[in-house]
Amino acid sequence: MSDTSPFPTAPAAPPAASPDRLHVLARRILSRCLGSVGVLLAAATVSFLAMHMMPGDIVSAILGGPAADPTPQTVAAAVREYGLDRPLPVQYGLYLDRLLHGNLGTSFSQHLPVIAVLRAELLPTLELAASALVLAWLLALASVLGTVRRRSWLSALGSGLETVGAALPQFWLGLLLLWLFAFTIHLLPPAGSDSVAALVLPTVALAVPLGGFLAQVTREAFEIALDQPFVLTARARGLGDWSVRTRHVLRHALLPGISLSNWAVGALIGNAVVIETIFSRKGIGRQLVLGVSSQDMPLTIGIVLLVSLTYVVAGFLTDALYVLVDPRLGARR
Amino acid sequence: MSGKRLVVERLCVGFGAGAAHRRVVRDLSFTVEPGRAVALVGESGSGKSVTARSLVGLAGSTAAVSAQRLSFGPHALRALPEPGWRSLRGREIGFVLQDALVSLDPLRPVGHEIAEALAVHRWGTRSGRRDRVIELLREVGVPEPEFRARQRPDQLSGGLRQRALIAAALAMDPGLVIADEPTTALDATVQAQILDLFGAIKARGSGLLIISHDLSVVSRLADEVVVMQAGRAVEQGPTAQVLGAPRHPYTRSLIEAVPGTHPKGTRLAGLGRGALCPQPREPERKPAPVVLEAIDLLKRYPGPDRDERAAVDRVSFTLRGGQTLGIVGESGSGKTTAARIVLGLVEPDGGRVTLDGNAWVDPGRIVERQRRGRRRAMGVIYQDPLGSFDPRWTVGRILSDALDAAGVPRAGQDGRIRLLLDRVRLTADHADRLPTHLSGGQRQRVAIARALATEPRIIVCDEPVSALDVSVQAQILDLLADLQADLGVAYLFISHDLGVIRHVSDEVLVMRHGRVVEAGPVETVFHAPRHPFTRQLLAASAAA
Amino acid sequence: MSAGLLDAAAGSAAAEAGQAGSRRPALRVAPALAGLFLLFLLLAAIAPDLLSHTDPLAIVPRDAFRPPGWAHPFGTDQSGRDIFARIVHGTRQSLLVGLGATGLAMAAAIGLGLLGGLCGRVAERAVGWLVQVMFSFPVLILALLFAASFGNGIVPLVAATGIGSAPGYARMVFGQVLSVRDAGYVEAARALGHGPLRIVRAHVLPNAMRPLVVTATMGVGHAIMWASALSFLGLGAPPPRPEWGTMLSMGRSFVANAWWLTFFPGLAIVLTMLSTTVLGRALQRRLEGRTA
Amino acid sequence: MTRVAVAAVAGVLLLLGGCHKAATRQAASGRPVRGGTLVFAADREPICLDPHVGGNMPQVFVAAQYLDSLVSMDEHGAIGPWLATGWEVSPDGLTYLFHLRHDVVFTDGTPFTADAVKANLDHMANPATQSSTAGGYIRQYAGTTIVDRYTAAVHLSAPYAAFLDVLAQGFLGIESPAALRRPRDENCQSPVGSGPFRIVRWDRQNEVVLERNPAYHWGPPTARHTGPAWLDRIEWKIVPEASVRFGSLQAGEVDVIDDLPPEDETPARSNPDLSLLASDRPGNPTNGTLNTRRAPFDDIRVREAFIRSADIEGALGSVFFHHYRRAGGPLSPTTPDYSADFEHSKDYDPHRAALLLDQAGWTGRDADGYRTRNGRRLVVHVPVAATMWEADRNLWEQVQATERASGFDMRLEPASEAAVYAREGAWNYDLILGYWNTNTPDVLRIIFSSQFLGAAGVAGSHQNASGFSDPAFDALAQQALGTPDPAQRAAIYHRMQAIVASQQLQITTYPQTTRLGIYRTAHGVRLEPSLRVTSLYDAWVTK
Repeated sequence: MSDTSPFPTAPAAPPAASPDRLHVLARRILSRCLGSVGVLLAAATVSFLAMHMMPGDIVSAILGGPAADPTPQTVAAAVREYGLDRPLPVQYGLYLDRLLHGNLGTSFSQHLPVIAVLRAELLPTLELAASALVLAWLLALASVLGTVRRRSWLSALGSGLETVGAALPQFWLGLLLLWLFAFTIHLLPPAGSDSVAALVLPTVALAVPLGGFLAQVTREAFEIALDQPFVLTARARGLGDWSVRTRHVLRHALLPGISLSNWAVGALIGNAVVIETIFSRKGIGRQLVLGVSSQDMPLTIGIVLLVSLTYVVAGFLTDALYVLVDPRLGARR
Repeated sequence: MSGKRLVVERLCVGFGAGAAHRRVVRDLSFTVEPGRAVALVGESGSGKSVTARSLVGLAGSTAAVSAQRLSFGPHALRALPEPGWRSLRGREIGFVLQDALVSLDPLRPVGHEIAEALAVHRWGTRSGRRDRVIELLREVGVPEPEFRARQRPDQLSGGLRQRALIAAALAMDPGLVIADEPTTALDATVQAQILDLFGAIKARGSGLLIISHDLSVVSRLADEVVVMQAGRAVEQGPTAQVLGAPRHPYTRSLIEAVPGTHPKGTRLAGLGRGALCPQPREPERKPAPVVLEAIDLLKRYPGPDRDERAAVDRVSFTLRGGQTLGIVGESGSGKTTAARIVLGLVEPDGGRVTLDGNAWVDPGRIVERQRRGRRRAMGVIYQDPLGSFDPRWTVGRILSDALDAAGVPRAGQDGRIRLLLDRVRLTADHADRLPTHLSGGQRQRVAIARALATEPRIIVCDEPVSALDVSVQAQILDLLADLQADLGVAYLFISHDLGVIRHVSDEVLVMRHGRVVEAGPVETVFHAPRHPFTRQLLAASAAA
Repeated sequence: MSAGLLDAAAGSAAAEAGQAGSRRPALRVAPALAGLFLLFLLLAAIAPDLLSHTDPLAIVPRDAFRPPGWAHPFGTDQSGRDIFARIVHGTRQSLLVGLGATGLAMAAAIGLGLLGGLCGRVAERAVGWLVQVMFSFPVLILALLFAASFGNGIVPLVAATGIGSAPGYARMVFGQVLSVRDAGYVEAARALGHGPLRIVRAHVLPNAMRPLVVTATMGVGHAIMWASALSFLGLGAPPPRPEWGTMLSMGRSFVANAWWLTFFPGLAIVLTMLSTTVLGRALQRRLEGRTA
Repeated sequence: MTRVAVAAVAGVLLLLGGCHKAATRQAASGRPVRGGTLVFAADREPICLDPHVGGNMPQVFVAAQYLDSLVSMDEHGAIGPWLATGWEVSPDGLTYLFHLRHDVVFTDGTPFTADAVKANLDHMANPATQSSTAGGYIRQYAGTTIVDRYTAAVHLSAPYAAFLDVLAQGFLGIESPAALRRPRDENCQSPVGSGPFRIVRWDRQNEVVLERNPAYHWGPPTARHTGPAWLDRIEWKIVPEASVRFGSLQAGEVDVIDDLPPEDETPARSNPDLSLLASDRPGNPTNGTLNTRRAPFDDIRVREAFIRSADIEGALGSVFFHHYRRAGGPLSPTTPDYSADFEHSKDYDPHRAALLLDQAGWTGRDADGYRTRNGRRLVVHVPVAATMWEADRNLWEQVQATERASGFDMRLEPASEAAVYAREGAWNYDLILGYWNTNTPDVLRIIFSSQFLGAAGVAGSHQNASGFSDPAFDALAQQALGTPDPAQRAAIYHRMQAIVASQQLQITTYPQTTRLGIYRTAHGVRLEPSLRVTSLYDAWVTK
């Protein structure tokens, strides 16, 4: 325990805008970028280590499994190319060096540059994640706006549904949806990566649990905001209940959900792993499972890096959105 | 201004149903004439805020409001449906709450909030409303209204945002303004300005219903006072009459509890003890030894623009044994930081503090480990006692923890705890309670007991009574005075309230922007202030 | 979803839900039901034979794909094994995974949180950064990487799930330690002259842990779900051991013709998640009720 | 290759049944229609579209649509012309002289000549290609001399009677020599052949798109029509989830699915919109191979006990709903020179298993009911890839249960594919699961002769997973390759099957099988006879 508290009761800041505001902003962006580089570095490191800890043999993985029956010369060449005979720290250095030069390498299992694989696979996953995020928010908003502090049974119903929704595992929900909509009533196609109709079921499977979760958080914040004095003031001004909810309270209630959306994007992409598998959809999630199971190191690391990058970008967007909704932060931080 | 009259006859408000029904307002009647001000005065829980909310139909869906008559001008308010209320609110009745930081939507510019009050009632066009917002802000005395309208409440000073809040309430030129504690969170000087503004509103012909726990606010503005206790009006009548010749004992106790008018050594909470001032103390003549000395304290914090601001700027003072040194100043004046330096909780950037003539705080020379053993000589009481208690601990555990620090063996602690509780007028069974289950006054007593546990010679009191109702405040101040008399403990007493400072202090330090602007014996400072800021403070507090 | 889930939900809830007004008294039944279900699970974990006399491993090919009925309340799977018996016997494993992973995650989180909160500015910065970085990994991906590198089996599954969910807890503990560190009662204790060790022991640790109890309760359910997701991807327990996630995964090819193969194991997971969530919330309400 | 009668066992009957069913519907829908797109859903994605590289079944599935072979094989195993109009084999069996068609052009415009033959065989034999299947089949390849533009002489280092058979397989399809000169990975993405379709696009994990080759008029004699393919286009979708694949078929989202899940076979048969086309593939059936190099399976009695403890029939009944036939011998019934004599040599017999285990000294029983010897439990380690087919996993779980009854602690140990490969390379297993599809009994040499014990690479990959090494067996295998007379050769292969069966090296389960589900919109889908691979050359759609 340090003897001086690092967070003293700071004197009140002068309200006027400071001329150094731009400076501060620039510094903030810079530190943010450095942090992002850190995130990517850590992602690379973790996946590098994980891949090296895997029980399989990397050389045989590089050369396409035991069926490849490689000659000793081929093996030696691969060992040299990837520096596999060097000590691990040296390998790590070589690997970082390649990364820094933008070289993600060639996928062992796909016989394609990793970049090309990622380029082809990212879009379907993003499409799925984005549509699920939007749907999740719609569900959450509908539930919160419609049921918070309404009639007690309605409110209980809303919060109950949210709790149940948040407790549904995506893979199970996905299977149930498949069974019901694709196999039993044949309403929607069970698979595919191209059509909009094929996007519906996976989107719902991802969105319902996330929506339930976002709704819980938003509901909490909504209830707190409803008890704030400004709500009373607004109503005393003559505003109706609906207007107060949508114009004032909602904006406050959105904040925790928005700050979680960053994490939600990551979670969606993570969960796409199972959903893409169930629905036989193209995407980086399924590719990741394949990459891990065939110990395709460049591909796996490439995907993990890409996911981290998505997370970082989503972080920037979330922050921007947050400041848009809560301008106090833009001025204060 | 249309002359409309608010009539309230036998208002009752209750919450909950069946056996759980609680009545919080009973048989309350009063009338607010246009151009006149009525004040509802009472301590927390007396039902005054609920009354105010009932008058705009916002007591909440669980509230049961009934009255023999409830009308505003031609409008019958009893059983008014929600759309009726909505057209009334804002247009006919303006409503002002305390603390504009949270009473205005913190995420929106104040201009939008004011404009919304107009838009709700379909006033004018968009650009017309924009002009009206500027005009309103100017009317309530906001400088540079075009610029301020674009700022959010957190970007405005306390006074300005309270003005903006009032501007929003006045937007539709309502015949009645209800103000619930409109000046409570403000510094004295700002408080005076806001009260002037309400005076102006009244003068324009609007009726004014002021809700306050503060008698001084009332005496300044109200034509009529309703004193509430536990949901009932115990006394009501013209202001001069109620304040000048209170008939009900509760009213009297409220008036007596105000510390500013009583010199040190008089009791404030005289009820139940017979006399008002039973034991005026002999002022001590012989100078007591200096127990604490602060020399040239300096503390800087980085401001938002990386420039350092001095929160405490070359502050020096001495505290003598058994005496009280009061530090007074508005928020942000550096008085709390000074106290934390003295407590050895914040390392200063310069200066030093001696305790009983030995170095106590001296950056670079004294480290916390050297202080730790001597800490029992100095106790502390905070404004928010609850925050200073571990939420899991009972009162007994809290006190035993302090006794541990004082080196009292576990075996003897139970008796000491009972003694301490007795000292602060709590009973032994309080030891098993959690602080969350105690009232504000009781909590502060526990805090005092904890401070006393180590038998300190000095107690630093940081705004110890600011969060308390006036009658409770009186009891705590009396308790502190008794303890000083009995134990000879010295207080470093920090407050923004001049009345309190005047009542408790022997010596006074007036601080502003981190500096001491005036120091001296309490009567000298209060009777012959030399610094203009001190005069300004005194004027504001007298005006209020 | 979401380990971040717990951290976020409980974190924000614990932090922000101070004065939320009227709570739903109607849901009081829910915690009771949740508790009952968890007791049932506990019984199933300790003495599965009390609940089901059928051998979960007994293969009866001619009884394959029997729909739910009297003889088999949850039906039978492709090998004629009783699904109810398999779920009951799988409980111990699933609970162990949930508890083990949560315990592991908490241990890691507490270590990090204390290190960052109490060991000076450099440690604070470093831990803050580390937690942020770890948090930026989707749980499932982190767990997937670790599960793959540890190999298959129960211990790797616990380790992977634990490591996957640790960042959420770490973020929470860290924040909590920081806030407790600056709490009034810590300062009061310092002003009394108590030493740093005593303050950590008496105040910082217990108070930082308090919201964690709630989160951990909910976390057990989440860990079970994560572990089943890993099992679902084929990184779970080796057959023929009954395990909910594996059962779900194995049943999925039959979903069109024999829904009960996937429905019931999934239901067990959902009910467990729900129960821990509801119970955690109830616990949270009680804890808050005491402080607020 | 006179095993006509043998080759026409149940698998082909099934095929005919399927054809018959399809035929009735063809009659209803009339004559083939030109144009349209056929959507095909496959269960697995090829690693590389060029079947020379590596060599896994999905590669040859796609290859059959865009590649032609030098020779063709008919349903009875008889070799016929294709890109080669004729051939002569030298008396010592070491040189094959191929006379080529003059009119064939690859879809990139390169003409098909003797150069192409040389380039392709060289490519397959080149270790850099990492061609384990095609390369493995032609280890005897010594080189090609170009006699003239349309005549190539292929030289072998040793007699290889199965040479023409394997040449008929899609794995050894002929690609454009110009395309082959590109880097391996580029050729993987967009290989070029002379077949009825050409590859337009490969969208990984999603689909391979093929379009008709309008110039095509050199179809094999096994085809039902001549000239270009009827279809304009094939969308070859990758749909790994079995339930989703079948669901899509039922909904008519796709026209044909590969690998119809066994559990959906009954619904498929009763659905008037669907028809089934199934045929067993030749080669070594789906199996678990016992590692004879370490305990407990270094003891033949324990091996036999283990094999006889596996109730394969029962498992096939419940997991595969009796739709899949049992394969009890080392060869699938559709393999040339297959002998039915060994079908029941290792049937389920727990009593005999118990006897054998007692003899082998595994007499103890521990608390869990497993057998022990000298205090050690009878454990069988089985590495299982996490990506294993569900039905197979179910099958082995059932085997696990019956093994448990006999006292074997059979442990299915799931791991990533890479980890399984690594264990395989290190001989770190007691039972390894696999199969081998090929159209020649020479497969016995590949999986049981000491020639293929491998240890070439670091991973020590070896096709002979049992570790069985018997000079007499090796000699027989060599002798068979040098025996041009079919009857003599059949006799040798019979002896080889007998040795393998008696040595208790494998639990064989069911023959690998091609099972297509066909929606009513698709017609004329055919299985190419050499490996029973789907051919869409004759297919058309009515939509």
